[in-house]
Amino acid sequence: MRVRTILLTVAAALSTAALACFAASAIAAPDTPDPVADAKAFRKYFTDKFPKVKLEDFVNGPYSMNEDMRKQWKEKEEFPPYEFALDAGKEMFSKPFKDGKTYADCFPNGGIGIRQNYPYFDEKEGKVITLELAINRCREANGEAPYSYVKDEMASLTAYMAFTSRGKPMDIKIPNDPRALAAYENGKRYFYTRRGQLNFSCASCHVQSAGEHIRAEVLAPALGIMNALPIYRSEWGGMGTTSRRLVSCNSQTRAVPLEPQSDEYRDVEYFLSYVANGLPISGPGSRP
Amino acid sequence: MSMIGNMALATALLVSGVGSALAATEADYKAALAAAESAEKDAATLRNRWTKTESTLAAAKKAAAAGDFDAAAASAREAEALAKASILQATSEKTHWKDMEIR
Amino acid sequence: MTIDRFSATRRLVLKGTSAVALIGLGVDLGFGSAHALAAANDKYPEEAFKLKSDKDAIRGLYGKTAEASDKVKLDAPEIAENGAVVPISVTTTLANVTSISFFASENPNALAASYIIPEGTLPAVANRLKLAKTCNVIAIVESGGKLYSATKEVKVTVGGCGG
Amino acid sequence: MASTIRVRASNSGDTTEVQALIQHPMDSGYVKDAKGQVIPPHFIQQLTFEHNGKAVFLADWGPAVAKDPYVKFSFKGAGKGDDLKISWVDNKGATDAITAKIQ
Repeated sequence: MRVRTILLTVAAALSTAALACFAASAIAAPDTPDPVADAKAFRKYFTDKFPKVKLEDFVNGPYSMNEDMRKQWKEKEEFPPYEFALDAGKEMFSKPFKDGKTYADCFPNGGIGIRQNYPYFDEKEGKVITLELAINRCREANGEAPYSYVKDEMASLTAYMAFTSRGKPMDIKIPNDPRALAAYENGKRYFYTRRGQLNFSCASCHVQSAGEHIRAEVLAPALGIMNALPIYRSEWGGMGTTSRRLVSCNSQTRAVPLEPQSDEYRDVEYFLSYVANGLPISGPGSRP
Repeated sequence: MSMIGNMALATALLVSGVGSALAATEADYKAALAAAESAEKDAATLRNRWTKTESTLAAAKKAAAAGDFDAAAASAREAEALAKASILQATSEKTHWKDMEIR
Repeated sequence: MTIDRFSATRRLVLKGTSAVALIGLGVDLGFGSAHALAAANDKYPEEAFKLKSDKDAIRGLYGKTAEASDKVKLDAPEIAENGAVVPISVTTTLANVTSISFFASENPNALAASYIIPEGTLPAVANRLKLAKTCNVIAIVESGGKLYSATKEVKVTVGGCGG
Repeated sequence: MASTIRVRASNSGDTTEVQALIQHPMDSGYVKDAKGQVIPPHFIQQLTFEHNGKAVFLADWGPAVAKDPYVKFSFKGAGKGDDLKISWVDNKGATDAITAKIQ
């Protein structure tokens, strides 16, 4: 029993000391979130840090940061391995449900060229709705079983829908609704919160160390990081959804992942997409 | 600034490694496991569990099943320390997330 | 049965095909027999693929050794973004080339791929290989019955920051 | 069933550039699945390209060729509208073939 008490007192003493010294230095940040100012500052951080990278190129992640990686990417883009997932997605998209309807009936503009508007804040439900969630809601509304958020079917479908929006600027709206602002802030908090035994936040890698190597991989900048999703990863040998990417990032920092499409994941996608407004959709992307 | 946060966590983990001298009995193991699982439950409510805690808990149960209560109790204690560290991380990050925020 | 072609070209080209669309007829001619009409030694080099080291595999495949030549241009990345898909290609100015092969020194079996270049086919190949770990990638070109090689080290490591 | 072979063959002057992408797992036999079982080797061994009944390119592949394999080469002596027959056979004896038009 003695061990535990020593442990607790030492840890507690250290953290109170730490807290004390922070209190002095923390500037009284304004409490009401200001997404417009955040987005401007977010973009400025990356354009200042990487002046040679063209704004719209940030969406190409590691390939906007490293020439050797970019060359390998360009060679694969000649005839990308995600062709098969794209074709499968297109076929699935037009295959009617048992009740005769198709995805086109669920989505504005028949689901074509609309990926840049996702995720959006649903004022009736008071929650963020991502493209993956909307697809499963459409399936359930038409008597079909929902797809897994981390498996091939969802990846192929979202790949096809992303492909129909390629080049269109990300266009995420935050309606004048305190719950929308709260969701945005919740996403921002998740993005900067350290987690897992490695004690990393998303920002530790994608803001502080963007462009640097972590083993063989080059870390993608956070600006526009959602624009390329879903991604075909050589690591996975297949197309992976946004949910799968977030879950695998969590486990890499040794944090236990949450349920796919949990509020935190939906909100962080909302935050990251909003601050990338104006940057082009480049999904489906291919990555290491 | 984040260095101090890291040190707090590192100490929490280091100290947890110290094993107790006497051979642990099944009762010791059960008590240690209960404490660890309760701490991990708190970490879960903060939605901030660590995979390392989960694997250490599993190792504790595996050792216990094999009858090695010494190792089982030690793993359970380590799991509890890890769970507490993850709780500490979650509570400290409630304010510290702003440290790295781009403004 | 036409296959609706999806041509994903340069990253940000707007929708619509700019590369050459192609209508595959997808006709299967019941192609049963071995490639009777293919070029000379078209038999699958089973043994060579089983040999371990690149030296043995080169000798096993061609029965001779190669000399390095700057006329063999091997293009491979410094650091492979992922060992599972490494774009590697070779071109050469050597004359009457009959075969091109790729070897990876640290793979379980060095011989990765071998190509027969019949008369009238240009001596250049691009492909995507798997590399187990950091290794020497060796391209071999058989020209006029002699073997010429180019070698480049490609660094390969596990991705991610640690699960 | 849609073909596993995607081909782009474009001709300019006397040279035809051919790119092929094939849907195939190319399992090497060195990888384990989630349950720890070794996935048996399953890879394309020979890929043949023929024009007017004559082989213009023949690939002998081992397990070190990447999944959904890709190859690019060029050859002389064909014109726009000619047929290009592509066929592969893997170590399990499975095959697929397609005849494509050179653009």
